[in-house]
Amino acid sequence: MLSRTLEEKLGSLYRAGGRIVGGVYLGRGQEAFSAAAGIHLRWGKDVYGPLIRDQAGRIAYGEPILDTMRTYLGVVTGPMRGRDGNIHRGQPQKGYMAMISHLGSLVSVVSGALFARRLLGTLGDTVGATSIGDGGTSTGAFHEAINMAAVEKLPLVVSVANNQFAYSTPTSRQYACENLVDRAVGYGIDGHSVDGTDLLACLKVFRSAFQRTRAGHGPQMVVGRLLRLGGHGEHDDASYIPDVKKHEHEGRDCLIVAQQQAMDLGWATKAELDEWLKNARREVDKAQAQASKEPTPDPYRESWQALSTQRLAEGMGQ
Amino acid sequence: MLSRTLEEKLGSLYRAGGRIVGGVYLGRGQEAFSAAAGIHLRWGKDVYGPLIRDQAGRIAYGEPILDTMRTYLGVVTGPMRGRDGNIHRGQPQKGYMAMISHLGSLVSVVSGALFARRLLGTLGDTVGATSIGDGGTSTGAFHEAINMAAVEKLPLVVSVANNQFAYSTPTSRQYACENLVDRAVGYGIDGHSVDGTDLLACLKVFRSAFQRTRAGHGPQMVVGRLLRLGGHGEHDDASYIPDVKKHEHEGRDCLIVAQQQAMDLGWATKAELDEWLKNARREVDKAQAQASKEPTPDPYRESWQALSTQRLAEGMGQ
Amino acid sequence: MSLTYLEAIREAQFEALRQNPNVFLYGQDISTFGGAFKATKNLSREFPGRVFDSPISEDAMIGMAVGAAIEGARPIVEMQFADFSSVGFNQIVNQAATLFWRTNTPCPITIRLPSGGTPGSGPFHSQSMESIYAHYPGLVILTPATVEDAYWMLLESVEINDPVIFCEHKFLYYHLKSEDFGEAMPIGKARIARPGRDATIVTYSAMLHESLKAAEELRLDGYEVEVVDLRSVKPMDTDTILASVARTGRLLAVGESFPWGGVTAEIVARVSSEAFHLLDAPPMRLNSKDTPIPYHPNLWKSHRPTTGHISAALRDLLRY
Amino acid sequence: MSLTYLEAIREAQFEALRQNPNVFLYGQDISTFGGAFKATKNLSREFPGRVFDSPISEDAMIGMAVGAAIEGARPIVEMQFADFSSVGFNQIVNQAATLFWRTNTPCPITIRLPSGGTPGSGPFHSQSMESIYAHYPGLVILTPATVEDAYWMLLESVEINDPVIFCEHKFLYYHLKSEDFGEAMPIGKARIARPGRDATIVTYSAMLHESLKAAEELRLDGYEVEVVDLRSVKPMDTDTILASVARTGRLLAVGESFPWGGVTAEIVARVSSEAFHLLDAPPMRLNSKDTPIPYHPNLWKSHRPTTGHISAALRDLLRY
Ligand SMILES: Cc1ncc(C[n+]2csc(CCOP(=O)(O)OP(=O)(O)O)c2C)c(N)n1
Ligand SMILES: Cc1ncc(C[n+]2csc(CCOP(=O)(O)OP(=O)(O)O)c2C)c(N)n1
Ligand SMILES: [Mg+2]
Ligand SMILES: [Mg+2]
Repeated sequence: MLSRTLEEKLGSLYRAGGRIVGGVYLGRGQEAFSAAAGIHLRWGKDVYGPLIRDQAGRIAYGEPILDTMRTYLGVVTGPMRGRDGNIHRGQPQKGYMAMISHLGSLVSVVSGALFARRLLGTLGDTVGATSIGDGGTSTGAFHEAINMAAVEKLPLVVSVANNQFAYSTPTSRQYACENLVDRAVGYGIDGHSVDGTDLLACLKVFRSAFQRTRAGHGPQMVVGRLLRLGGHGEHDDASYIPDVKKHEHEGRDCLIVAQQQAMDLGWATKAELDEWLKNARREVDKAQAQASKEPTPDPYRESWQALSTQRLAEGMGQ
Repeated sequence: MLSRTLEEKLGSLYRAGGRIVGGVYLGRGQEAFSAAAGIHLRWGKDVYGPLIRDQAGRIAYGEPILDTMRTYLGVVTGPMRGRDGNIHRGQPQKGYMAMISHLGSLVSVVSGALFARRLLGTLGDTVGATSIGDGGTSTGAFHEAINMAAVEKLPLVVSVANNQFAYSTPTSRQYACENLVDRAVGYGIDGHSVDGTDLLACLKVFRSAFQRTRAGHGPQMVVGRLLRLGGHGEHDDASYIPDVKKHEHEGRDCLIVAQQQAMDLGWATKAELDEWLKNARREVDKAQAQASKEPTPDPYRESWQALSTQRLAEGMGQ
Repeated sequence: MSLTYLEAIREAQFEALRQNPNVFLYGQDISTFGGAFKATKNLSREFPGRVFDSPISEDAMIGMAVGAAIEGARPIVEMQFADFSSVGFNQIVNQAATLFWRTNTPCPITIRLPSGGTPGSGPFHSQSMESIYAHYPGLVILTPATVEDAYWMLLESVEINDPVIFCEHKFLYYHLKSEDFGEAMPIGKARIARPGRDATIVTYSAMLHESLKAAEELRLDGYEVEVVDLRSVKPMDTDTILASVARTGRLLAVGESFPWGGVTAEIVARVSSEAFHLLDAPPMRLNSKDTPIPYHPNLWKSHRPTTGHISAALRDLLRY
Repeated sequence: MSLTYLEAIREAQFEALRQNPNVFLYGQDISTFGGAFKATKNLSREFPGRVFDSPISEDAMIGMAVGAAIEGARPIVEMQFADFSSVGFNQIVNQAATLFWRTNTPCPITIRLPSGGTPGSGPFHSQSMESIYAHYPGLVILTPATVEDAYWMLLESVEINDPVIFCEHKFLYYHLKSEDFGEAMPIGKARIARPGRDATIVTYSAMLHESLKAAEELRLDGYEVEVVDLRSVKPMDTDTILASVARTGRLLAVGESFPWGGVTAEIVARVSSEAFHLLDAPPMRLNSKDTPIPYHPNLWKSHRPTTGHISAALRDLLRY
């Protein structure tokens, strides 16, 4: 069982590693932490509101690689139909929320979905999860939403990926507490801390967080310590990340750690891992090939209607 | 020294007690907590951003009663000249900030003033203080501002007057933590808890908070537990405050407690206290008599200009 | 029985809750207390578990409503005052308003904004924000001026699969009364509140009543002023406006929001662009002044348009 | 030496910091990193202790700037993108904009909004918010369209004792170049960017350049189109606009913000109201479409006005 879980996870990590053409904001170094949350969520059932660096979590959750590719390429067949792109993708009707750029503002949306499910009797054993970065914790939106989720005691797991930087801003200019997990007590929710580079540890802590929230203990905050292995976006060389030594431990590649763990525990051999990587690459290539053939949006066929209610649309075009 | 302090305080409490005609949002039950903060601030020197229920703190800070009265009556001689009213008054040029209604949004303004003083070399030994209610702690603005003040390590004391209700909303619908002081650690600042009905205790805790912040320990959060002895505004009979028993301790009148304390410690006799009260009443009556004679604003003499820069004003009148 | 505008709002919410189990209410002090204006009075008792007191968190309140709407609920969110929606602004214009266009997922939320000035309310409890929200794609902006519209339009709002900004006017809460709720009129259609032939006033919300009084004043001078009640400022019923201007040849747009841009500029721009040849005189507009809204009633009375201002403007318009 | 619009913004900040010790910069990633667009490149090194990285807290950023301004500092706040100012909206329109009127205390803050669309930026990194902020009393809204204006107007912003919303256009950052910064022109005055006699385009920011190209296209058809660059949308230089319309008799207002209300409606409303008799044809306006701003460049190109749209509108206008 655990092995199976891990297998899927590694697969997704690999795919996340052999990442998408045109992708701009990558999750390198954060795959273990992200996937360990995503793997606990069921596609089409649980509510998931991933953020910028959650490619691994998205795959673990069950998002088809083809949707990712289609969104990045902006083709009309993708869930966003070229209207919005890349990391903003989602399929809210499925519980897969589509973030807007404004950091922190997705948390209340995920909470609202859970709140409504409970109200409408459709919650069952479903749960919700969403993410934030160290920088995003400074937003008022994040604070309001966590506090509200705590008051409503919603079954929500919030991952805080503390990758030491918000774009170029170090955590010393972002917050003054020791560890962001110290905020949990102030919200009256459970807090968990984990080494975000250690896949096994991440799996363990998220398993317990999801168990607790499902058991009615309300929102869970899981803070992972890690490092963004790259720039903020692909345009950024991250020259401001100063002393690698300082970040020695968080700076290790979680993917290599995870592979070693898999081999140590006998869940996969080196050969198998290599095979998975090859498969992942093949899958990505295939999705890319397919999406590339698909049509980009045509402004003349676009409805240019922001409302779903036809009769109220003004159609103020040019 | 302490006696002197207390004396001023009691005076202000009394005045706050024999409160102003036309006043709408009162601080009944919160005078001790509010004044204990205000008394540590120097009018014309320190930065103070009081909130709705800080009449006592304003007096302790040094605001002339006449300004209060003028503002409540909306006369042009008051600091707000009839343009804005009641609790929104202030004289920012003096460091006395004028709140807007939006809860939480004054904290960053007070912080900004301190930040600028440090930058411009005018900080000296001055400090800042501001307040919030239990309800106001749920605002994003409050969170952002406290976090920012913590990052900038500003000499700021934030009073959290937890009076158990935000308008009609009980704290159980406002937050889920045990005690709001538990938020301090998450911001990396010092937190203090105090019985807000006990003047001596309040004085003590604020003295130490102001000392610490002046000594460079950054923002201090002081949470006072108390009860609003009245409605949210004067229109509100507070019938929703359910079981008085439940609030037995917080529900005691801080003014009576303070009087007893003063007598027990021999700082004042019953006769002296009565005399103070009479004086306070006289002062209030005098201010009221004066302000009542003063002119209300005349729309034809009003500039109707929102900009200070004349040449950029459009003067879009009717 | 006589019903106020405020009671109409309560009754509409009662009806919405009764008709549709997916409706719920979320807002500050709206449960046991019944809201700052008592617009949800008794509803928490009548519909247990469906009326919730929220923390003072306007941003999260809107975000939560969006999430709930995604799951098929139909939340009605009360802002305690329209002015405080500025704190939820981002969630309204960027989260709620873009959801359908971005993801093809409807977003049926109704945001009630107790709007507009009343004496002594000052800069932060008096604002009219319809002009701001109407600027953004993806929102429907309703501005009922009558007891009937307050009732029927709120009820219909809840049925609309898009975010509705429901600007209810506080000045009308108690002032305005009606015997019954009359007939529903569809959202998106303007109403000729008073027929005329000499000039057209296009207006909405509380300004309708000031305008009607001004029209009445002008009648004494022998003029018949037509008054169009927009009812919804977005969509704006350009056809009805143009048909009226075709009859009268003269236009005065009256609104209570700030003067720069906004509803009245939109009205004048539409009429000038689309019916230039119908105009016999330059179109005019009247708004509040370009300052924050004053606290003192003396100032406040001069800040927003009132019957006197409107009559004077009409006389200028008719004199042309 | 050739300077870009972006460099002009950096240089203006350099100059402001150099001239006045009370100036400081506050924004996300603007210190060592030099900002998302490098508009503050090296400034933290050149002016140690005066350029600060802020937490991701737009509300508090504006509040802190207001507090600092009260104490005599002159902060320049960078929003990483104009779109994120929606989170600081309340502090901008209710705190900063009302301070002087309420308390007689000047509020000299400059808020830089990297504005407008660029290909692939999508709904939340492309917005033009000048129409929103201009609606509120108490703010000055600047929309520089040239390298020279970017420099001089930013420098002058810092001197203004009121909150300035400085809408700098990202599309112009690298595209626009100039040999030097030329001469300063006072804020509040519009500029005739191209003289003409057959029609007037009133526009600003990036749309100036699309408009100039359209005017050039129309020249081939024998028309001389006058192009007015507003420079500041509030205050709006009505005199210059009316003088131009007096010459040409025809008006097209072009802007990049959303179509409902806003700058172009304000232009058309002013001209129609104040110079009705000068118009030989119905005034026209052109804006972005009434949907969020699309991510895919194919859609984006059709969403905002471009030379082609403007030429077509001009032809309609001239045909009338
Ligand atoms: C409200 C808001 N302000 C600014 C931005 C611009 N922005 C995008 S990502 C980012 C840094 C985010 O840092 P963090 O939350 O730590 O996430 P990370 O990129 O490290 O994963 C910023 C400032 C934004 N998206 N939203
Ligand atoms: C952002 C915002 N939302 C709503 C309000 C309306 N409002 C004014 S006072 C109040 C209750 C405040 O409660 P609390 O902070 O506990 O202070 P208290 O009145 O108890 O002193 C509310 C909801 C507001 N002023 N600001
Ligand atoms: Mg980070
Ligand atoms: Mg309270």
